[in-house]
Amino acid sequence: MKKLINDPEAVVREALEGVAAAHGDRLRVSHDPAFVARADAPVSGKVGILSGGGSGHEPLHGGFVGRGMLDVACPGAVFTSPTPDQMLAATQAVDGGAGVLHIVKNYTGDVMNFETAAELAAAEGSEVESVLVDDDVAVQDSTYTAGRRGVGATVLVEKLAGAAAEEGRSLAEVAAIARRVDEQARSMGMALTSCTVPHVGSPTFELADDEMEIGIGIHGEPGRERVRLEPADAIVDRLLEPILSDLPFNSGDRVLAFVNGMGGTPLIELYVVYRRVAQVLSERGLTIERNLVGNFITSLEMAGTSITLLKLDDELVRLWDAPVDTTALRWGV
Amino acid sequence: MKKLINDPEAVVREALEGVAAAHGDRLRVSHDPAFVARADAPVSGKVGILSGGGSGHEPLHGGFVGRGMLDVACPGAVFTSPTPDQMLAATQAVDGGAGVLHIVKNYTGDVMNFETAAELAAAEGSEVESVLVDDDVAVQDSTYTAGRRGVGATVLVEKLAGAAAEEGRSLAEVAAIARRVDEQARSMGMALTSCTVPHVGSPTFELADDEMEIGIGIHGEPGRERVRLEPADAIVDRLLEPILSDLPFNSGDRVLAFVNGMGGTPLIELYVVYRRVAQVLSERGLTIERNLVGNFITSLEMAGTSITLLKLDDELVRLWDAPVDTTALRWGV
Amino acid sequence: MDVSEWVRRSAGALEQERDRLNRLDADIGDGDHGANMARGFTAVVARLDGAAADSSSAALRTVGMTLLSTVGGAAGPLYGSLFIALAGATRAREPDAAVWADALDAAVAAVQRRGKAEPGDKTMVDALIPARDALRAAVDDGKPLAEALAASADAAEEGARATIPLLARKGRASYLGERSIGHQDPGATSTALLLRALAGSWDETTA
Amino acid sequence: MDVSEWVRRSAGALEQERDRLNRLDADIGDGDHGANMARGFTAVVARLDGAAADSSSAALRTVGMTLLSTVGGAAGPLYGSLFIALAGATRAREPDAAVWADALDAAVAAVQRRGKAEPGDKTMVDALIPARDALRAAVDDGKPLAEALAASADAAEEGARATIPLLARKGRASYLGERSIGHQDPGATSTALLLRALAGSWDETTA
Ligand SMILES: Nc1ncnc2c1ncn2[C@@H]1O[C@H](COP(=O)(O)OP(=O)(O)O)[C@@H](O)[C@H]1O
Ligand SMILES: Nc1ncnc2c1ncn2[C@@H]1O[C@H](COP(=O)(O)OP(=O)(O)O)[C@@H](O)[C@H]1O
Ligand SMILES: [Mg+2]
Ligand SMILES: [Mg+2]
Ligand SMILES: [Mg+2]
Ligand SMILES: [Mg+2]
Repeated sequence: MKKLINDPEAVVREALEGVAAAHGDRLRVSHDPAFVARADAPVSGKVGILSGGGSGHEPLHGGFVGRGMLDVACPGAVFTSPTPDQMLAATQAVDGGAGVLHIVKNYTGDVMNFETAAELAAAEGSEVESVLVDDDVAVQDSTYTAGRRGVGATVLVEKLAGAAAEEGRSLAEVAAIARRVDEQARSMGMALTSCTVPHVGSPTFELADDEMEIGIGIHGEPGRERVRLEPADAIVDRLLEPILSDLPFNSGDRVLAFVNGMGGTPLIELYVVYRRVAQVLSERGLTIERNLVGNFITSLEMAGTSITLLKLDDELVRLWDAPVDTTALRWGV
Repeated sequence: MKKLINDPEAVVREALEGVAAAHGDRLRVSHDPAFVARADAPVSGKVGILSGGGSGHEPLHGGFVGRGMLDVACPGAVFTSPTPDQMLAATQAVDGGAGVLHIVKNYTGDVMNFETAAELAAAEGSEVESVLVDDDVAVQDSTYTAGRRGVGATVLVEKLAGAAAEEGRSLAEVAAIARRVDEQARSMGMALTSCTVPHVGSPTFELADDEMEIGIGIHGEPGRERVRLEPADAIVDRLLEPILSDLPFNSGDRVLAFVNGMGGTPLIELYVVYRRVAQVLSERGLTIERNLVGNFITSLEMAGTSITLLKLDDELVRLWDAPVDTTALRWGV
Repeated sequence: MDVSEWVRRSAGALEQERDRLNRLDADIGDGDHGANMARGFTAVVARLDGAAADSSSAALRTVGMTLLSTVGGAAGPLYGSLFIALAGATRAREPDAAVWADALDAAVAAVQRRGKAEPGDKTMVDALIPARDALRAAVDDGKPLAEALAASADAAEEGARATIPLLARKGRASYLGERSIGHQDPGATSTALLLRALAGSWDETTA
Repeated sequence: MDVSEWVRRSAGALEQERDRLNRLDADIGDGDHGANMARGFTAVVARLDGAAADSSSAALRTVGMTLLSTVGGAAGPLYGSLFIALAGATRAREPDAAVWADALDAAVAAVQRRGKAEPGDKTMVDALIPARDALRAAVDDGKPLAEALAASADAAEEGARATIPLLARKGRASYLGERSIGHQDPGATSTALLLRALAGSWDETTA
C-alpha cells in the first residue's frame, strides 16, 4: 500500500486536523465526535443541512460545507458510515431553530445510523427530516435488495438543498426539493482500477490489465459486469444507455450533466468523457443547461468515472446558479 | 495502459473539445493552432497573460484561464512543450494593446519554443515580456545544467500576475511581480507511483512497492534520490528541509503554503500532508497567511505531492485575495 | 453474569478473527466487518475498564452505546440496538437463565426492527434466531445455564454456516444478487463469535 | 537535391526507430523524442505532398516551419531553426556540394544560437559538428557528393555514439548530472538518422 499517511487508523483524524489548519477561517472542525461545520453555524432561522458518510470520497462531504451548501458534514472511517453520536452532535451544532435536513446515501449502514441519530435528535428536541439518495442505476431497485445506492446525485442534492435552505425555505420545502432532485437524477459509474482502503491495506478488488468494472459503487462494490477495456466513447455509451432509459430522459429535456472522476483519473480524461456525453445527449435531443466536470465524489485513488444526469426545471436551474462558497465548489460569491 | 481515452494521439484534441463543450460560455477554444482563451479576450488596455506547456498537468494551464488569472493557455502534446505557432496566435488573440506576458516554465523545450514565439510575435507587432519559472529546489541551479525546473510556483505566478494585470498594471510591472513571485517561491515534489504518457503507453519509470522518488519532476523526471517509503510526516520533513534552507525562509516570515497533489493522490492524503506542513512551519516561526491544497499542477495519474512555499508581503497578499474566476480556481466573484 | 468478561472474550475473539471477518466481508461486502467489530469492542473494553458498572444492565447499556458510536456501518446500529435491548430487558434484576432467554428475545426483535431483515435474508438475524430458539428450548428443558448457552452458541454457528447457500436480501451483499450465494455472512459469523464468548464467560458459579 | 525524398526517407527511418528513440529519451529525458520526431516528419511529408515547392530552399523552409509547429519540446525549435537556416543558405541557388557545406555550417550555427549548446554537452550538436566538419573535408578534397554525404552521415553516427560517456549539460538530461553518463543522446541519434537519409536521397545524378 503506497499512501501519504502515517497511521492507517489515524487517517481521518489527521486529515481533519489538516482541514482545520487550512480552513480554520471558514470551517469549525470538531474531533470528538467528528464533524466539520460552517464557522458561522448555527445560522439562525435557516434550515440546517447535514450530510455524512464514510470518508474516502473527498471532497464529498467536508469540501461542500459552506454558505449555500452544507452546514455540517459527518465523516465516518474510510468507506464506513459515521455514527449516531456524531450525527446527533452535528445536528445540534447547526440547528438554527428551523430544523435540520439529513442527507443520507442509501446504504444499509448509513440508513440505520442516520435513523438512530434522527430518533436521538428528535428526543432531544431537534426537528429532523431525512432524505435518501439512491440514484445508481447499476443496481436493481427491488424490494428484495437494499435498493439503489446513493452516488453522484448526492453532490447535486447537497448543492440544491443547500441553496434552497439559504433562500430561507422551510424544512418541508427543502426536503421536498432534495427528494425531487434524487427522483430526477440517475447515475452510473465504472472503474479501471481498484482502490485500497488504508486500514485494509490491499486492493478492494482485482481487475486484469484489459478489464474494467461497469456499474462500480463508490466503495469499490462490484458492479453490473466486468468486461474488456474499451475506448472512452464506448464506455460513455455503456454508462449513458441505462441512465437515459431509466428515468427516462426524453428528447426536449433540459439536463445537468455531471461527469465525475473516481479520484485517480486525470482531468484531461474526464474532459474526453464529457465530450462524448455532450455528443450523445445532443443526438438524443437533450439540452445540457448546466454541467459539472471534476473529482467531486471519489473512491480514494480509484481510476474511473461516473456520469450523473439530472432533469432540470427553472427552479432547479436557479438553485444551481445560486451562490455557493465551499472549498470544493464555489461561485457567485 | 488503462485510460479513459480513445486514440492516444487524439487525447489533447478531444479533451479540448470537451472543454469547449463544457465551458463554451466562459472560454473560447481554438483547435488549430490549439489554445484556450477567455471568451472576452482581448481585454482592451489590459496586459494579456499567456501561459502554456505540455498537457497532462491539468487543471494547469487551461483550468486557470479566466478573469484575474490567465487570458490564454497553450496546451502542447502530453508532457511536450507547445509550439511557436500556437503561442503566436494566442499572443495575438489576447493582445489588448498593453502587451502580453509569457509565463514559461524553465524546461529547454518550453524556453526555446517560447523564445521563437516571442521573436515572431515581436516581428508582427506585439509587445511581449517573458518570465521564467524555476522554483524546484530538487535540481541544482548551476550554469552547467538547464537550471531549475518550473513546478508549483507556476500556479502562484499565474494567479498573482493575473491579478496584477486585472488591476491595470503595465507590462513591466506585471512582469516584475511575476519575477518576484518566482524569486520568492521554492518547491519540491515526490512520487509514490509513476504515470503513463498516453502516446508512450508504458510507465515513465518503475518504483518498487516500498520505494518512493524524492525530488520528482512534473513529467516524471527522476528526482534527487530514491528511498524507502516513509510515513507522510517524514516525507513532508524531507521536502520542507531543502525548501526552507534554500531561499532561506526565516522565523517571522509570512508565507503562502501550497500542498499540491500529483494527480493520483486522494485529497484526504493531501490534508494529512498539509497538517504536517502547518506543524513544521509553526515550529520554525513562520506564519502561514494563505494556503492552497489540492490537485493544481499534476502529472497525469501519478501519486505523490509537492510542496511550494512563497514568501508573502502585503502586495502579494492583496493580489492573492483579488477575485479570480476560472474553472479550477475561483473566489471573490 | 459477567459482562466485562463476556466483552473481553469477545474483543479477543474478534481481534483474532478480524482478518477472517474482513475477508468474508470482502467477498460479499466492503471488507471492513472485522475491522469495525474489533474497533468497537476494543472501545467497549476500554470504556468498561474505565468505570465499573453498577449492574449487568448498566454495563450492557454502555456496551450498546459504545458500539453505536464506534462501529459504524450496518453492524454498529444493529449490535448497538441488540445490547441496548439486552440492557432494557435486564433492568429489573440481574439475569438468570430465564431472564436471559427473554432478553435475547427482545434483542433479536430490536435488531429486526432496526434492520428489517427476515430469516433467510443472509444477515446476522440468521445466527440470532436459531440462537434465541435454542436458548429458549434449553431453558424450557431445565438445562443448566452453561449448557443452554453452549447450545445457543452452537445454534448460532450452525446458523452462520447455513447462510452460505443463501441469496442476500439485505445490506451491501444484496447488491450482488446471485453472486452472493456461496459465501458465509460476516455479520452472522461475528454474532456466533459473541455468543460463543458469552457461553465461555458465564456459568452457574459466576451467575 | 530532392528534399521530398530526403524527408520521406527521414520519416520512414524515424517511424522505424521511434521506439528506440523513445527509449533512449526515457533513459535520460522524458521518453518522447521518437514520438515527437515521427509526428513532425509525418506532418512534413503531408505538407510537402500537398503543395510542390518551387525550390529546394522553399521546401526546406516548409520543413522548418512545419517542424516548428508540430514537434514541440526541445527538438522542435532546434530542428526548426536548422531547416530554416538551410533554407536561407540555399536561397540564392539550388545547392551543390559546396553550397551544401556552407548551408550545414549556417544550420549548425543556428542550432547553437537557439540552444546554446557547446560540443561535449551531450546534445544533437555532438552529431552535427562532426557531420559538418566531415562534409567540409570531403568537399575540400573534391570527393563526389554521394561519398561526401556518406562521410558526413558516418561522422554523425560516430558523434552520436560518442555521446555515451558524456555528462549532459543541456536539456532535460542535464538534470540527471552524473546519472546521464552511459546513455546515448536521443537528439544526436535522430540527427544521424536524418543525415543518413540525406546521403541515401541525393547523389550527382539527382543533384
Ligand atoms: N438490514 C440488516 N439487518 C440485519 N443485519 C444486517 C442488515 N444489513 C447488514 N447486516 C449485517 O451487517 C453485516 C455487515 O456489517 P459491516 O460490514 O460492519 O457493515 P457495512 O456493510 O456497512 O460495511 C452483514 O454481514 C449482515 O450480517
Ligand atoms: N540546448 C540544447 N541544444 C541542443 N540540443 C538540445 C538542447 N536541449 C536538448 N537538446 C536535444 O534535444 C533532445 C531531446 O529532444 P526531445 O525529447 O524531443 O525534447 P524534450 O526534451 O523537450 O522532451 C536531446 O536529446 C538533445 O539532443
Ligand atoms: Mg463498511
Ligand atoms: Mg518532451
Ligand atoms: Mg462491511
Ligand atoms: Mg523528450
